[in-house]
Amino acid sequence: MLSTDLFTQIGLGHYLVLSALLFCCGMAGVLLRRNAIVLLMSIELMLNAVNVSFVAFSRYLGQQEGQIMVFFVMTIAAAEAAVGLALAVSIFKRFREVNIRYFEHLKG
Amino acid sequence: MLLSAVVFLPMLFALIVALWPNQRTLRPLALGFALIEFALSLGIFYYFDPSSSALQLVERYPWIERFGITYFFGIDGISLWLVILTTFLTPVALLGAWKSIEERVRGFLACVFILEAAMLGTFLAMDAVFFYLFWELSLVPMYFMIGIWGGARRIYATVKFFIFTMVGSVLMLVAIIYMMFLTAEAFGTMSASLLDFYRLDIPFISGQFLSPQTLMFSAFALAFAIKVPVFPLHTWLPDAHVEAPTPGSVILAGVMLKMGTYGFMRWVMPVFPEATVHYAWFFMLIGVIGIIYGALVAMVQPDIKKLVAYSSVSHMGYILIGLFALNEFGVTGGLYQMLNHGISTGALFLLVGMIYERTHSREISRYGGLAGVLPFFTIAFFIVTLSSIAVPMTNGFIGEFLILLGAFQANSVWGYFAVSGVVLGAVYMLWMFKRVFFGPQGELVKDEHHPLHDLSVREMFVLAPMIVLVFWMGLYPSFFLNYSKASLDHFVKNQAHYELAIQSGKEVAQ
Amino acid sequence: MNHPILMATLLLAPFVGFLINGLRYKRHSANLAGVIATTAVVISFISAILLVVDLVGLPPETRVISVKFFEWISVASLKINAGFVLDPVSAIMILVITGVGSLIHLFSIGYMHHDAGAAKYFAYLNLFLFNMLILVLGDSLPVMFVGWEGVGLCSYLLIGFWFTDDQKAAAGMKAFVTNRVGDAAFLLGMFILFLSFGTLTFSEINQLAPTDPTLAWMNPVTLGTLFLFIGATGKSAQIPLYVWLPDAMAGPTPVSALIHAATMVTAGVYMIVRLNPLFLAAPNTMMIIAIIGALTVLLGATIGMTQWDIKKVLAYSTVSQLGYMFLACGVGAFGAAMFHLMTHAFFKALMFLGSGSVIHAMHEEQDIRKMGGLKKYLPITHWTFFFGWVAIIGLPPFAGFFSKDEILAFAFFSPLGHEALWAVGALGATLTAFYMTRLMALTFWGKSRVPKDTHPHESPPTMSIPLIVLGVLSIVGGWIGIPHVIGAILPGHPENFLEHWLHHSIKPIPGLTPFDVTTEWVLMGVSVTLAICSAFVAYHMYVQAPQKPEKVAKAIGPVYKVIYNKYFVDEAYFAGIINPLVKASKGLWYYIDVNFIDKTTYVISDVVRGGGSLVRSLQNGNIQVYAMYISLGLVATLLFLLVR
Amino acid sequence: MTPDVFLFWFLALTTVLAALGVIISANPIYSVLSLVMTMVGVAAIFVTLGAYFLAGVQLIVYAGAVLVLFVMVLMLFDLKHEIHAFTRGPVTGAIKIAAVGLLGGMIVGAIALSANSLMKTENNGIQTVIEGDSTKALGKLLFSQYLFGFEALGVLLLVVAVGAVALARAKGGTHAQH
Repeated sequence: MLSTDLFTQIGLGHYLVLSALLFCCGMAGVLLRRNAIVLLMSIELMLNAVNVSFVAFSRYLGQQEGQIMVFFVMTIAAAEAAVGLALAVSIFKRFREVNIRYFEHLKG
Repeated sequence: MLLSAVVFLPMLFALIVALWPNQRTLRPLALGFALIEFALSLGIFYYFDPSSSALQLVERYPWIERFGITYFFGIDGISLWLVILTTFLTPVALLGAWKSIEERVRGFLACVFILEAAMLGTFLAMDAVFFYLFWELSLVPMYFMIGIWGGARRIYATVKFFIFTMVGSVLMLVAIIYMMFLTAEAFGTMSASLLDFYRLDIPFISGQFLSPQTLMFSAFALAFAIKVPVFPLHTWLPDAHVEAPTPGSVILAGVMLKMGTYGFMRWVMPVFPEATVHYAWFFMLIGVIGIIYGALVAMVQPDIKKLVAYSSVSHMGYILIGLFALNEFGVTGGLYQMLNHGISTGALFLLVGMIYERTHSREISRYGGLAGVLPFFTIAFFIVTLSSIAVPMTNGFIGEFLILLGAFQANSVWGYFAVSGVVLGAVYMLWMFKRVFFGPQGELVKDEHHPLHDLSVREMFVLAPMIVLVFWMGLYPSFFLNYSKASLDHFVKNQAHYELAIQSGKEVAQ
Repeated sequence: MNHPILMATLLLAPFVGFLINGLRYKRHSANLAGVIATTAVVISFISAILLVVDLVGLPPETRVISVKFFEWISVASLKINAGFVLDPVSAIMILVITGVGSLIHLFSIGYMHHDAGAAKYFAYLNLFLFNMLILVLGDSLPVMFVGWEGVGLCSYLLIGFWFTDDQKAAAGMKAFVTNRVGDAAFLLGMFILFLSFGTLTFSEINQLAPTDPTLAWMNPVTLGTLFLFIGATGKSAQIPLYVWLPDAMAGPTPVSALIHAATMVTAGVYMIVRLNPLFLAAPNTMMIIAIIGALTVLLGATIGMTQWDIKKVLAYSTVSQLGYMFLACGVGAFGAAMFHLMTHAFFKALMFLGSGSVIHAMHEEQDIRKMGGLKKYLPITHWTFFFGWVAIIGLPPFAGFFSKDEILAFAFFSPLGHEALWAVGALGATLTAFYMTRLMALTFWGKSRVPKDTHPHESPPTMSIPLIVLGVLSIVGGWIGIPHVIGAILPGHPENFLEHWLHHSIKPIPGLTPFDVTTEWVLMGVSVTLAICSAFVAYHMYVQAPQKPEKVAKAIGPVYKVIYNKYFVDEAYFAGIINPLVKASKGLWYYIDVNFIDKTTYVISDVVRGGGSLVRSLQNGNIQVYAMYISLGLVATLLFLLVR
Repeated sequence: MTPDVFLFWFLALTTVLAALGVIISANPIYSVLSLVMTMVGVAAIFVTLGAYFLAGVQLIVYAGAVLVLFVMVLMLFDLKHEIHAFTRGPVTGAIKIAAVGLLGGMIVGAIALSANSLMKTENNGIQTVIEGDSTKALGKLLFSQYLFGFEALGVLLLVVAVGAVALARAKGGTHAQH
């Protein structure tokens, strides 16, 4: 039942759906791409999707903690990107390619 | 405290032996320890009251109270002689295999002692979980004994041995846990005590396999049947025996197989009386098949040790039909045959080990004419052979006679079939004896570069007690049976509602 | 001296001898070993005489000495004592065993003096006597069974005495295994009797034995006696388990004399006599015993006519004579069976020892085709053997005549007997006379066929003395059982002493009427005439016209071939039982154990391993695939939450 | 249609399309550029939700720092258009896409189903929303109640910086080819 309400009244649900779509895009990237760097980007995408829902909840539930959490997530995401890229660099040095499959060789 | 000491002293010995720094004094030390243990176990006789069928020298302490698991040792006429057999065979096996183990002696001796402790615990524990602990513990040292000190195909043999026995035990564990829940239902508190299991009245529906009693009976029976081993589940035995080092074979055949038959006597037949009676025919059947099949297959074995192993299958078949005859003759004979088999097959494995040390071959066709070269060895082997084929005046006869009589009384059909084992037993043993000891000298015997030496003093010391026992048990069985008589009487007469009292006065706790 | 001590001496003297000789088996002094062993048996013999004298002193109704040493097996209602009982029946046996045993031991000193294993030999021989005495004196079936198996064991050891010869070792094994078949039946018989009577003691079984015969087959009495009889066929070499006895001749000859002629093989007869009230209650079993006995008489006699080995001839003769004893038992003439047992022990032991002497003289040659004319080289052996011959062919007044005649008379007159049984017996006697005369003729008479390099010599006195003693016994041994018809015409009217002696031990045959005197004379005359005629024919054929036997053999070609090859029974056993069994066992091992059970377990383990590798392939190290599992897990979780 | 509503739809569409661009474009450089687009979009959405500070941080940290890092690495590698951008295996690929699709569908479905209860909380919540600049309050909260987490993050970042440098300097890890 598509009422006009759905288009005119923007509520929490809309933001959550948006977040879910972004998350799924990110996940599809993680599952399907071979390039490790694109993979890392997809992870960033997923984290951002979560951030959107955090902020939306924070806004609609009136709690600052959601935003704090987003803050933390961002930091972690940055750190993760740094480490992931460092790994990608070392993989690239060795194989001249950054296919995700080479991460198997990280094992001792 | 005596029973705890008997069970746990070997563990201490194992520890000492494992840490003992001096390689040269290791074997005498171990032998001394084993003899101390034997002497200690003889101390049981001092406290044991042969006229009572109750559980004696009881030690019972709560262990895991929430599940009613207790530290519970006790002894009665059924387990008494098996305990003595265990402590007797251990020094014999150690002395008999003085030289056969050359590498990692320390570890081997420690294994032997742990195994001894586990077997004693199995015979003495009266709490299901406690029993299961020892039951499984006994697998581990045997696994190492075959796997490390065994022959060429030892890995195959160990894995086969381990998997066969484990499969059975796991089902038994499930059944034990179920029984514990049943006790909780019946008595309000959960208990793993065997005495409470005896008191349980487990519903039995005749002819329906899925009734609780039948299911649990099958689970227990399977575990014990694999250990015995009975006919279709026996194939681990020849491999394990052939690959095991001599002391391993002696203990495996002498004591470990008895754990299966003892389990039937202690944990199956009194706990599940209706199912036992209802399915006795099945066990008689596989017992009889085992007797005949084991004998026939033993007859055509080219390897002496394998022959003896299959003869074990045949002999254990006797024990099984004795027990499931469910009358005094059969049960008494079954218990007696357990001891006989321990002595005679243990001695046979020792003798085979001795000749193997000399020639490094067990192939029957390469022997021949040994009697002219090794007269003492021949005499010893012959006496043990006689015991194995149950010639009167040796121990084997008493057991076989009682078992066959019991089986015949239970149902004459089994008697008629089982008696054929008497003939087949003579056939395979004597045929082997003829091929190894008689006839012209075989290639191994006349090999001039390696002249064979007759029994050394040490070997005579090992065999002498076995041979004395062969005749003692054959000529004066009353000495042995008197200690078990009360328990066996009680066992047979109250088969339907078996309960074990605890001998008062000597109780330690609770 | 009191009875337990005497009894213990009787039993244990040979055992002590066994221990002494057994422990010094490495010494090569044959003479000392022989002296020790012989002394042991003589001590036993003296104790036996003392005991029997005491027994005679007792009133006839309670003529039993029983001694109980200790309780052997006692489980529930089964109580077996190590108890021994001496009664008139066992008295005859122990005298025969220890008496003949002493003589044979003495003979062995000479016979075995050059053998390196003499000490071992005497040890075994003593052990045999020990077991034989247990068999005879045991007061219950299980105690008898101890001796029963024990003598089989010693027989095994002694047949395979020269074990380096594969064939001799095989003969020993054959004897033991064949005996074991009988023993298994013996065990079954014991079980049946125990379960129906609740006891295994002879005296109690005999008391409890039903007085009216039962004609049912599945009746415990019939079945029990039948199984015991099968046990007896094993030990006493009857059809179908007789095959081991001829092969048993592989042992030293005195062993054949002691074990395979005089004592052990008669154990079956003795056992049946022991339990005669029980057997009388089972007419069906009796019928079978009589028929088997009669058939064995014929079988042994016919094969005996064709053999060339001196010991084989005697062995088949033993089979045949044992058949007579069973025929006697079968018709209820237990006294006659015991009588023939005793006289047979004398003359057959004599003949075996004589053949031993011959073999000794001929340097281990046993083929009678290479003998002949030995009369002049071995006078003592010849004359003693001669008396054995007249005894066995049943010429009056020698031992065999009385016992065989009594058996034949009972076969004819007993209500359990039949004219046909008498006819078979008489035919057997005729054949016996033939083959025995043939043996005499080929060995001692006629022209010498001895190879040039062999110089036969008479045996030393240790060997000839036993021969002479046994020769005398073969002459006079029968006089203790003179039948009434003959006794009536003899001066002083001698009684049938044996019948009198056994009177209280043996139950009379129900419905037996006194023998018709005329008929009895006629029967006796017929059998004796037949035997004499047949002996003359044999004498003619083998001494006067040596080319005739071959012609006869050719004339009856196929029949002769079958008989010469012992009716192919051994071959049939091998083809019909032993080879298929071995083949089947190999099949069982290969197909069931190795290929079926093990393969089945492999299949189970393969399934488990296959499952494992399937699961392992899911975990292949590809992170993205793991991520996929995570997402699938999420999907599943959500699906669960939503659908719920 | 109010400007707010229009803004939401515009931003949502842009963001989702940009996100799709990230995962679909075969050239990693385009992916990064799409990701920048997405980040900016998310930042704008933060603005519409009143989280101005976070929007700023998003722009600075993501679009400014992290994505620059990505671009630099990609430039370093000199990656061109990829021939095999996606993993092989049609079956697993199908399963993966199906899984993602199902997941997305179900999340959306779940949200739709629970829309009523969400609305309620929304209505309740609206009253308590602190309109206007919440940056000050956020700062207070961060430096009082969540101080420990904040400091821990700092330490984490330090460790990551050191670790990343160490990793990048390492010569091909344990599987060195010489």
